[in-house]
Amino acid sequence: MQVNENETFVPTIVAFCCNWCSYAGADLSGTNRLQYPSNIKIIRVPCSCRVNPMFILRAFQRGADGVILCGCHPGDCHYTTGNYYARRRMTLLFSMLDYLGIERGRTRVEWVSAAEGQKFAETMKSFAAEIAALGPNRRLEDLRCRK
Amino acid sequence: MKIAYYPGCTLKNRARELDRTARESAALLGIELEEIPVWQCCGGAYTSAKDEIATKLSSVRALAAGRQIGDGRVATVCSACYNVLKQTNHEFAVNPDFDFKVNNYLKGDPEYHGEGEVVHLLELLRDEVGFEELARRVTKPLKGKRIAAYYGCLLLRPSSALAFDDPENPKIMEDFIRALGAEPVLYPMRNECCGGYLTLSDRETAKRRSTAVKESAREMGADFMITACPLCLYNLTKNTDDPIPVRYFTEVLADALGLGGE
Amino acid sequence: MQKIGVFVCHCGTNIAATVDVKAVAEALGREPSVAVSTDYPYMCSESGQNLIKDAIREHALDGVVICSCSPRMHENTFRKAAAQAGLNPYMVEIANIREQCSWIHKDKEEATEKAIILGRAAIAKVLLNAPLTAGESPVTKRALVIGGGIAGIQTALDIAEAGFPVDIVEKEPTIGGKMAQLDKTFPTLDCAACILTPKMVDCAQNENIRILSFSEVEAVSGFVGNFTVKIRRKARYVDETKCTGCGLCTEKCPVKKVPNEFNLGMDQRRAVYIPFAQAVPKVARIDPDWCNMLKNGKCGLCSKICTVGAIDYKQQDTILEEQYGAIVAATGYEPIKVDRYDEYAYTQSKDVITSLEFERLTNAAGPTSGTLLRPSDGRHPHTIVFIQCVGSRCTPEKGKTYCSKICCMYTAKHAMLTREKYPDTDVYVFYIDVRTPGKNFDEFYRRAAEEYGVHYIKGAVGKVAPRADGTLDVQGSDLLMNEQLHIRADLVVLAAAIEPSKTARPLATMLTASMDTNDFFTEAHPKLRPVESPTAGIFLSGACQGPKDIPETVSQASACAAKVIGLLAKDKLTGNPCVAHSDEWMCNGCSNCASVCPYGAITYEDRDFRMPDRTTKTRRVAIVNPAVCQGCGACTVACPSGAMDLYGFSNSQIMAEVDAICK
Amino acid sequence: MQEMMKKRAKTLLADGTVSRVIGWRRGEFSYDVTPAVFETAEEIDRDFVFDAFCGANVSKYLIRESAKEDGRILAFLKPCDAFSFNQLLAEHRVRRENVYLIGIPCAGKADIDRIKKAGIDGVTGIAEDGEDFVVSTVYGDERVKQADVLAERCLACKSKRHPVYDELLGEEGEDLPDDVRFAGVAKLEAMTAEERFDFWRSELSKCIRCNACRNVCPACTCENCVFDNPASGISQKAAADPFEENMYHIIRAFHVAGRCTDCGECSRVCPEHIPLHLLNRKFIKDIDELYGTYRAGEDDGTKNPLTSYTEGDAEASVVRERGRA
Amino acid sequence: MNHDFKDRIVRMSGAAVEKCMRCGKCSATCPNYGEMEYHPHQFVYMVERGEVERLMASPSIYACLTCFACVERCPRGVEPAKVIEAVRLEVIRQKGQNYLKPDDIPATLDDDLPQQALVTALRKFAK
Repeated sequence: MQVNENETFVPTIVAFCCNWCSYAGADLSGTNRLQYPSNIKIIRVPCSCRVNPMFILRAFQRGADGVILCGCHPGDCHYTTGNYYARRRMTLLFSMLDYLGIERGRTRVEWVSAAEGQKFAETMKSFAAEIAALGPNRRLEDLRCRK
Repeated sequence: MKIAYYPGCTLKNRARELDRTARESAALLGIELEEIPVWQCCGGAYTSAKDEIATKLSSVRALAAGRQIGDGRVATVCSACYNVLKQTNHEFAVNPDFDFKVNNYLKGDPEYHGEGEVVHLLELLRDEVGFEELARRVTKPLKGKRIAAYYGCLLLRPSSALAFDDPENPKIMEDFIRALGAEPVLYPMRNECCGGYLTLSDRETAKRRSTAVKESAREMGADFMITACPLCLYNLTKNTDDPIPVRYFTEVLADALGLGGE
Repeated sequence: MQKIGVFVCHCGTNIAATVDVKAVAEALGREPSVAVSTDYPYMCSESGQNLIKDAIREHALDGVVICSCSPRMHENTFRKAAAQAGLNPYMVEIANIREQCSWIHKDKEEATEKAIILGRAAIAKVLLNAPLTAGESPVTKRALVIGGGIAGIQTALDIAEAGFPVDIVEKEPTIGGKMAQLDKTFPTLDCAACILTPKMVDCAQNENIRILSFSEVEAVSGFVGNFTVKIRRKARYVDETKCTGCGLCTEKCPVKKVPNEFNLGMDQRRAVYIPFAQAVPKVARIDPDWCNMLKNGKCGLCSKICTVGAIDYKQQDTILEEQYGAIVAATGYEPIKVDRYDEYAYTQSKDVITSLEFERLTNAAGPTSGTLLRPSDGRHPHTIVFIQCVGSRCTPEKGKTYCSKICCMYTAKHAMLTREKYPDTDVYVFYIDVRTPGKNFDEFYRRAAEEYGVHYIKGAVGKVAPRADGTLDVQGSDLLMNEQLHIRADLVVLAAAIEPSKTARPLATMLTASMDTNDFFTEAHPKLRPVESPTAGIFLSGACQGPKDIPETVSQASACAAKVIGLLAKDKLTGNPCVAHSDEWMCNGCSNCASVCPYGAITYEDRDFRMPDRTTKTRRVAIVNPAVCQGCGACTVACPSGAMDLYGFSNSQIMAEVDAICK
Repeated sequence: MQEMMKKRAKTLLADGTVSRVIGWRRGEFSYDVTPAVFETAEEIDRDFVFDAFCGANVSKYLIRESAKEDGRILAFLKPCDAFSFNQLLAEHRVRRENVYLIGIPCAGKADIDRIKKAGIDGVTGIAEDGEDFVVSTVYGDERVKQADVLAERCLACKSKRHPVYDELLGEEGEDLPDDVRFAGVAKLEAMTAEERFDFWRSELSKCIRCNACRNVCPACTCENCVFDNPASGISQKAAADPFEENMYHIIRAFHVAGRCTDCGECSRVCPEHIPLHLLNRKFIKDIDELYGTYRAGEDDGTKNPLTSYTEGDAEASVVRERGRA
Repeated sequence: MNHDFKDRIVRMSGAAVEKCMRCGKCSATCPNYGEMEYHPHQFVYMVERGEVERLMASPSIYACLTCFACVERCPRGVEPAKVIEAVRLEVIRQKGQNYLKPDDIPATLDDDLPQQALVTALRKFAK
């Protein structure tokens, strides 16, 4: 995400949403016309456990400023156990990123059910705000991919 | 076998009989109760409060000292000592914070981390001697005697820490009684409190409690009762009007083994 | 160079009002490999769909991107349309520019920009889409019901009625389960036998139902529509095909002192016996633990008197192997052992009994022929105390953490019936809460209290003390009076918690069906798929899924049957083609993928590989069964080499979306 | 020890128990010792070495060797090699029946760079002598404290025990406390994000993508690495900027997380001396803290933490909270 | 209601008052129920509600025999006896609040009273 001093910084944010809960939750916040920033783009995956750490790193590499993963609440996974694995994987990955000195705020996992349109919008707002406050992600972005 | 022995304050004076008969019968059965050289009173009651550390140190020291003798286990006869020592030892297993604080207090003394084990003489009789063997060693069987075992609270509860026997339907004393050739009397109040230390502050209440216990035993037709606890013995004898005799299990044991004269 | 078509929907003004659809179509039209890009008021309308179809044909499109509402809305609509135009339906991608764009943004410029990016992402993805065809597998049109209680019976009957063959496997010598042991049933108080035994007979007579009693499931393999099951038919030493159930042997058998499990050991049966009068199949069984002939070869009386020569002391277990399309778990429940709550003195007094024992004591076919008598002295009890929640609602250390659900109601029933038959009896019920959700349930409970004068006491019992005079001193608390009371009772009845049958856990392992910490089967979705296991082809009936009363069990059993019928009615199963697949050249056979697969869809094979140097190398590689895989993708991340990938959501596709968004 | 091993190896060759032996052979210098396969007693007499320079983990070679059809191969495993071997076994990467394992004790291996730093040059050999190493050089023998020249991974050794073997030479050792082992990680954790970032940037930007770490790692045993997999979407050639390396090393560490036995080979072979083990150990430390102690290659029934879970697992936010605390 | 007290009691006793499901089994169990103004289940409930002072003022805290029957039988693992003990300690730890003072003792003594009784009572009723 390009920043010139004169214009305010608008972060690029990727949200991975599981098809059964969170993506539906996102749809619901749409149906209820609940606003959240347009710089959040949702990628639909079957389950939070489909999200490979590679995807998250790739997003940062390509210039994302924040990545959030949303899935069914633990215990409610459409595939019964997917989000449990996702939770462990992401916890360890995030911890590693933190260990490498990448700001903690740039990654997040949230459980959003198909009924929680409100929560989805709120989550997205707060996440976007947090990333905006952190400023552009220079630490992980891949300089080659600058346009 | 030799095993560390923690007599406790009461057995050193008011309950000398309990102490003597315990040592003698144990010795006869091949268990040498070697008294821990230096020990202080266990306090008689275990304070369950998490921030009570100092009150448990005497028990910890005793347990630590016990490591030097025999296989490191500490044997007791008095229910109260058993209860306090074992609960203290259990706290190490479930509460690291306790372990940490205790060893801070212990600075100077050797560290202790709950590696010891507390056993009651009854357990030794059951597991080391074996009740069958005990039965064989009995020279004066208590034929036809109907004996009511009184457990009280201290031997059984909290079972999570003591794991002495089924807290609601214990058997060890009844098996012990059978081994001595007598007939155990089951009565509902055998695991209910005798009034305990309340006897000091509120003698009347304690009396009601111990009376209830004895009536229950009487109702089920007990000739006499046995206990392992000096305080229970006191309450059941000195603080009731009920005449049924109450004796220490070790006295009965000594008799059955032909010790303690005629 | 692939040719992609882009179709931007206005959705009336729903999208068009905040997204400049023309601009979007235009911008996306400039994307490489986009052959046609256009917009239309309602893409989902027939004319809209025709527009897409025509474009596909006209431009010979390889892929289609539709910028419209959520794929959860119309993905299938557009896939069908594409298919009709001869394009593989899985070459369609949806960019969600309504729910996730136009509806949540006000600024048109902003929304338009986002819509374009979402479109780009969809294009990037569709370019990597592969045409998919849903795999098909045949369906064996036979169902297996494991457990012959009321749940299994009902499920089996419904499936059979629909015309499909069903096997019931029951580990006991007869079907009927717990309900057969009950006396009356709440809230209507009709007798259990009267309503159950006809159903049992129906099972026996229905030509579509085969009852495999005294049998157990030994092994299960295969997958939805194609299970192979090994069933052990345990030796009953009586030839089922010959025995007429005349019962002569059971009268003559000299071994009379066998505890009768049907009456929970409260009376005796013979070594050769028929569990109860209405048993189905009505066939005797010889108990090898007691039969003198089987133990030491002395006796043989029953074989002498059996007129049809059904007795067979040499009988051995046999293994039956069968094919099934669907499997129903209906393993039911057991009451817990109450020994560990001995403050209630269950092990100390014969007059402290469980509710199920009480059922037998009041049952005409029970040990007392239905007159309520104390087990200890056979006298009439005049004061009865019922204790609720024994072992239910505890911490895990102390017992079951759940509410057993049926106790409140059957206790009300017991109390009511007692008062009705023996008005001179005082009945007390110690309760923590009285839980009576269910049709006519609370009314029923109120009747017990109001019309039958049952004393309900809010509080628990702390101790039951057997007294010398044979009475029981019940020490309890009355929380509303805030006092501790003692009741001299003649009989104490414990409402023991119920737990899943011990046979359920090993069965679940065989079925790869998941279970909760209490060993109840877990359902595919707690609200929306309550009678299916997450494992395709495995269905749940009755209390094996959670505590249930009879009405609930029966309705769930029928619901379960409906699901089974729905499956068996199909000739072929078309799977979801978006499943995992393993590149065997990349795979290491390390088993990480299998260990995260919730469906056991991944197996391993040794494969020979021709190496460049002309040698062959044998390697263990993962094989995904597309019929079993549900496409969650857990395995794809567990796989270090990236050999495991997911059709429809492949690594490269998602990466492409990421790139398009982050550009 | 070396002689005992040779003797045993030759007997087992002679009686046909094994057809090959994998051990170590000297390279150009006494200290560049590499794993090698010996087929005859002669070869063994001539080339088989075992000394403080034999740090290389032979377990990975057994994937290829145990797949061969010509009889069993004898392998001498140090404790850390044994853990790696066990992990490979769990992942069906080695054929147990084709390997005969002899567990050998390990007092720790010498790090030639530290020896050189200690001012010792022209090294021609090394021998253990109590607390010391006697390093023979062209200028004569030098005596150094082992502690001063041991490899980092050996100073932080996790266990002297062999979780798997057919027979043991010498004394079986036991597990060692973890505190030393995680000190390095803890030190980094204690730094500020800025400091950590600078540390890793400077370290990882040294990476030349020679793939030595990947090739030596006994957990990195993929037939084809994901980075060479065109379908993975991240297959890469040599990188043009630092992030590729971050990506590569993070993913590599993640892929071996829960499988890494912490043998430290990655750091040993890195020509740029990047402390790669600090990445793996971070994962091990986190796993131990969050999901209970787990030792890859232990084979005590505990499940790989990344292919198992509990319902009560910590949420990912724990990372941030932990940071705040 | 006073939360410092409540928190302190909960911390001190380590008992999980919030786990109580109000079954009253503790009070059904208590052998000394009759001698109490507030009964075990009330102790738990009042501490949960933060009504600790009222308990501290009540003689009931000296009526508990610490026989642990309630702890043993509570289906929710609440441990009422430990709650009561904590409240009692809260009181006697305050200055001059020893319930049993060494001077009171001689009166109660008789030749057979075991030392055990003294030390226990002192430990329970005095700091």
